[in-house]
Amino acid sequence: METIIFYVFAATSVIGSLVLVSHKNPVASALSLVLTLFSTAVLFILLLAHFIALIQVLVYAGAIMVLFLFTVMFLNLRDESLRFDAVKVPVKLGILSLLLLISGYFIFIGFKKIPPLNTMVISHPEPFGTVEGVGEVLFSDYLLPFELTSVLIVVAILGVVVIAKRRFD
Amino acid sequence: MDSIEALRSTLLIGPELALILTGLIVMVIDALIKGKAKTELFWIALLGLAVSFVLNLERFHQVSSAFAGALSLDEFAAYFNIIFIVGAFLAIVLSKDYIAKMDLRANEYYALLLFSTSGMMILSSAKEFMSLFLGFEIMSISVYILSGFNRRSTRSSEAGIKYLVLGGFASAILLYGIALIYGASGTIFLDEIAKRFDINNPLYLAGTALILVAFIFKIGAFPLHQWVPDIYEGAPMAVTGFMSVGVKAAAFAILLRVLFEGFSQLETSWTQVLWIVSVFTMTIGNLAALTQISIKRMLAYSSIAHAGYILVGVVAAYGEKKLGLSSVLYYLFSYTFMNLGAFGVLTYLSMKGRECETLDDISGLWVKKPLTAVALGIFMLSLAGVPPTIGFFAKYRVFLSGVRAEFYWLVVIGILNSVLSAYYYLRVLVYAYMREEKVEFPSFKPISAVALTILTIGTIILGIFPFYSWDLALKAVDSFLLALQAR
Amino acid sequence: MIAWIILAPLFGALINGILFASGLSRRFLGGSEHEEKRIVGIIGCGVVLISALISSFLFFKLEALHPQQKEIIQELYIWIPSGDFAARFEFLFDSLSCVMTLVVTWVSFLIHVYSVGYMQEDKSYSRYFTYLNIFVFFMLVLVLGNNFPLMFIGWEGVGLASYLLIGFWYDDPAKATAGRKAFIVNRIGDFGFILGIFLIFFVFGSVNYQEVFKKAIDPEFMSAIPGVVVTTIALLLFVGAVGKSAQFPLYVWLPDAMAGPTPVSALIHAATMVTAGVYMTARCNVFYSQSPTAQAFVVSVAAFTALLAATIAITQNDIKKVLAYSTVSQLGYMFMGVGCGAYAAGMFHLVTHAFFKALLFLGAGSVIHALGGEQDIRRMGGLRKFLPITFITFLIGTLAISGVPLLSGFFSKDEILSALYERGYTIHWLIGLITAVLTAFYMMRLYILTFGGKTRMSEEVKHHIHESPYSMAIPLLILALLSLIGGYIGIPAFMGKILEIHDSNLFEEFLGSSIFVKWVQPEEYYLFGHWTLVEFATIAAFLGIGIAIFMYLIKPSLPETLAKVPVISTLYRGSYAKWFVDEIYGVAFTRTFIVLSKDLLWANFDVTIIDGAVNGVGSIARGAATLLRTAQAGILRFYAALMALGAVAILIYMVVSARF
Amino acid sequence: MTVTIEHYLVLSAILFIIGAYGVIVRKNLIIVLMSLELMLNASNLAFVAFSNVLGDLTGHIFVIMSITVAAAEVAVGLAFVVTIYTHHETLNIDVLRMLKG
Repeated sequence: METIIFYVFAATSVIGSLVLVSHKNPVASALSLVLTLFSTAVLFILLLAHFIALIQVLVYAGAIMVLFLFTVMFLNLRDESLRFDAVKVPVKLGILSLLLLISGYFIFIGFKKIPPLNTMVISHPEPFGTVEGVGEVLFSDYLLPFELTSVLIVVAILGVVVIAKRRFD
Repeated sequence: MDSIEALRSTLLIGPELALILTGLIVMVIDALIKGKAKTELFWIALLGLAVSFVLNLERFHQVSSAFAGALSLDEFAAYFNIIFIVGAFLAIVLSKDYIAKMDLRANEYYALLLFSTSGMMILSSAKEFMSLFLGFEIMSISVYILSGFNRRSTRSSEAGIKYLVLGGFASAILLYGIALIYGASGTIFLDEIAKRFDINNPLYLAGTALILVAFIFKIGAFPLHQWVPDIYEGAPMAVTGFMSVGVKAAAFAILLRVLFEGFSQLETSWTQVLWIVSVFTMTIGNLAALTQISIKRMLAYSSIAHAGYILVGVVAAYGEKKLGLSSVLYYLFSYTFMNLGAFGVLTYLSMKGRECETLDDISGLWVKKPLTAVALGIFMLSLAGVPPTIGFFAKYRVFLSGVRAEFYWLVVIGILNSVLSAYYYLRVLVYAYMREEKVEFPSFKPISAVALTILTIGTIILGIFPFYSWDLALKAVDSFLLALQAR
Repeated sequence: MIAWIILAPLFGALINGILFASGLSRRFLGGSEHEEKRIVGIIGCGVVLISALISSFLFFKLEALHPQQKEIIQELYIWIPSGDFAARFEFLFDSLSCVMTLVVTWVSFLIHVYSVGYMQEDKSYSRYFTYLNIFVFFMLVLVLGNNFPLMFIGWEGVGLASYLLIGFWYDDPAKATAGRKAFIVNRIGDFGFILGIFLIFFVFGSVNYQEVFKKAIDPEFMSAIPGVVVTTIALLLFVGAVGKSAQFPLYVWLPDAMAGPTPVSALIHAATMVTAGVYMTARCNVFYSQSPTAQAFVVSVAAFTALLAATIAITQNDIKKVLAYSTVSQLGYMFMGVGCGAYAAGMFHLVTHAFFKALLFLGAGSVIHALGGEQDIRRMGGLRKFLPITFITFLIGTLAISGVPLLSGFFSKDEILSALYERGYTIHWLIGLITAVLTAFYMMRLYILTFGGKTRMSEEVKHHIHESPYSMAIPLLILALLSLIGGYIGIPAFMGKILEIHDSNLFEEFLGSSIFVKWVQPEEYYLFGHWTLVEFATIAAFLGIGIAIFMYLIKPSLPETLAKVPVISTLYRGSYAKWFVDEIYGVAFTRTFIVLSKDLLWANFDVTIIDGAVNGVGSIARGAATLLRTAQAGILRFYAALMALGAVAILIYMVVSARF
Repeated sequence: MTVTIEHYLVLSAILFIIGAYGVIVRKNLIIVLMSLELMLNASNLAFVAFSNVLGDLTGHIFVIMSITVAAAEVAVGLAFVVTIYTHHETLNIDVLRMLKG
């Protein structure tokens, strides 16, 4: 069962990402990114990361995607301003195959020697991956990173205010 | 980690907190006070940096670690923090008049500079990948924003988005590398990683390589150097100055920390990589700088070349740990003075709405503003490595450590490169001293002048009396090596 | 104490530079231009006077010391303490540097005073004094430094100051070119010099004088070092001296350097800086004394230079050009002296030359000043009536340089010539004698054409003519006095004995503690004795003077008649054209550079100093730079692609290098 | 055939590569930013997969952090997109060629 779910959602995520990088229309790309992120969230659940899956859907697929779509709408992008000639197809294929070849090198030759953590764990003791478990670790061992994210968010807010405020004052 | 430990740790990161709090205060006061010119914010920002500086000095007396080993508050980090704080302080002082001239929003500018500095400080002491990654991002995102700060300027916006996209690319590579290392070792703490490191596990190799790539991007070295000239040229002048010293130093800090503390087992391997990287970085930076008309862009290429010289020190650490590392630290310290100074002069000479950028913009400087011309001359000579400036001593140290570690070819290439570089630095002086005046120069500005005076005197005095800063670097490296041996 | 000798001019330069040359004082303190010039002048001269007084004081202190330990060392500051290459700011005041310091400071002081009058009307008055003080500072660093790096700093510093002062009136492109020429030619010499220093460091493991020289006279240590190494060191150092002290083939910059203000020519290009090479050779006497090959080479180059420059000087018409070639020629004498091992004789000539050549240049400056910038002696003549003080002092200088007995030049030149003869350099001695005839001839010719005979000036110039102010006249008088009596500090032993003044050569005795290898006169039979040699020199001087008087005063039509004789006219034209040396260099080097740079490489940039220097590597560099610029096209996607490529390359390298 | 860690790693590597490919070939600025998100997401997958195998929650925390970072980057990036659009009236990144040489 897990195997089938894995392959199905792995396939959708790859398809989604391929659509994302090849479709002309950014709205379609955004939606296919949602597809990929959603499939990844399912895989997270498969990996017993329930809380992360939740965040993935809420924050990533929800908030960030909305931001993308909002920008597209906000700028009122018309079709012609979105359709530029992309790179020629052979070049594209060349780049993609080169990159895949390289990753293939690592996948098939390199990863063969990974020491014995081959199979996935189907179940872990209870708090693993739940809000409780993640929260426990987050607020004890990783308190500092957690606090630092607040600074990061402040920086981002500041940046958006500075850069995108409507009028040039 | 219990709450007492959390409290203790929070108290220990006073210098970082001081900056973050000052940044927040600047934002709040900005919101509360109406009106446009808010000079108070300038002084508050400086005060915050001063407090942070003083608190940071305490770390030279007492080495500690905070947040269950996530941060190592040692002398090594403290030394880098001095570089960041001094850099940020002088950048803010230099920026005040510039902001007014370019009509930018001062408050956000100061706050972002402070946040960025706090990110660098986290970075310099991080011993765990999560804090490291966040420090890295706080610094980077602040700097992306600062690069595109002048949004009326097409060039500034272009620099901002280019930096963001390429930087984001590098961050993704870093994150993937960290993931691989985490997967292989099961931990994100550098000490633990070093203990569990297994050369035969390809995950470690790939992870190390990817993390190294991200750092090479941040220091602006070959083959990931191409963003440097574009972003340096487009960013507001004062930001470029800060970026060229602060971000570079922070990237080197974390490069050293991660490579030596985490991946020391692969030392032979990454030393080889850095050897090649260093050679190409120096050569490409210098060659490209030769034909530049824009001083700003020329300095950008020169900063690539300087990254190459600094890498000589990192490579030399293969044979001569102490000498090599301290020469790196010292070089970054001296680079802060001379490069910030060079950009400072250009910032100072910028007119309302128009930056002082090309060689023609400074021709005839000697006749109109002789003292500024002298300052520019000193910075250029220092960058070229002419004694008795600080730049000479730094280069001398780096190359000496290279010789001691028996990387003769690298040193020969480095020296040839620095001879080559003299050409374009001196060309600036030819224009400043021997050409007819072509443009107007701005009037005297006391605050910027103070900053330039500090930088000029620093460049000369620290060059003539290099020991105090050199001893400090030795001390910092000692603490770093001690921690390495203690494992 | 020693440090203050050096620091005083530095402070002077800083005050004058920061306060006045920058225009700060005018902006903030106000004050008229006249007042400002006075203050600048007082500071500029005052600091040099302080140096001069301190060095005189130290001279007496040094005299009181034991003859074997005549040295005072002051360590000011250690710059780079750790490592083998300990760079110490340490100053040495021994007999050799004492002589140099006294000459440099006192002559500088006189020329500073002279400049107050000479430069009075110049708009860059304070800049001039700043540069002059900087020059004195670096010259003193060169002279007083106790190690080779310090000497090199001074060496480069005086070069810089000289370059700035030659191009002082940089509005005039010809003058800027002269500065550039000096700069480039000197770089060639410096290259040899710095290689020499590296070799010394490599062989002796130190750059400190005491340590190096101690090892170099230690027979045990030296037995392990092949003789060719010492010769190489000596020759490399000499290459540096050839550049700085204008010897063949690098002398070409010095005549052009006359583009600077005349007091600068007097100070830098006659009395002090150009003698740095002589000082350096004397300082490194250990190496030369141990390498006969190097000695023979130095003496030969020097003799050739002396003769060549003298043959050029006899036909020049520019008053400063004649003096410039005369300087080159006299420097040849000095090198003949130090080259053959008679270090004291060479140094002695350096001292007397500083007096009379400074005097001659200042006199020439006085003439030029009086005539409103005229430098061509064909348009002078009969000036003795108009400029009495200049006339008298110039005459003294002329006689002194010609070697007329009992004047300073007589003693020093004779000292060198007899040293050459006694040490077996007979041919060089003969060349020296011929040069002495030529020297007397061209100096007398210069003197007669300028001051004697009828005036050939235009009425307008004659109307404006005036004797120089006191500030210029007094230094002339003092220098004239020194040229008269300066030679008595070094009366040769054989004369001293007969005249019952002193048993030995005082000057030589004083320098003794700095000369490590003593020369013992072999008890051979010489064809000529001391007195005979003196007679030869005297005859040479009077012969030259006599010919000049005959040709230009008694029979003024003779030169024109002679010019019609074919052989002589060819020689005349060759000499007048400076034997086409500049043209040959121009074709061989400069033209090649210019063609390369104009047509191929630097098409868009005008040729600046540095352009000229790097044009050799320029083509490769420029090609590479163009390639890099193409890669830097500003396209974001392209950057990202290259980043990915770079990342992959590093990844593969890491994995491969770690696995295999 | 059970699912192993390699499966997840291969998937994550593929997603990462596709993201990198998007950054390299796409000209639309918004899609470039989305491709960056994809790369970060690929790393997240690797983290969670490793976390599962190791039985360690650090990976999960890291994912939270990386999502925050992604959000911040995207927010700033989109702000730049707005500015760029007002300057150039297009989102074609190839027009950003003022800075070069």
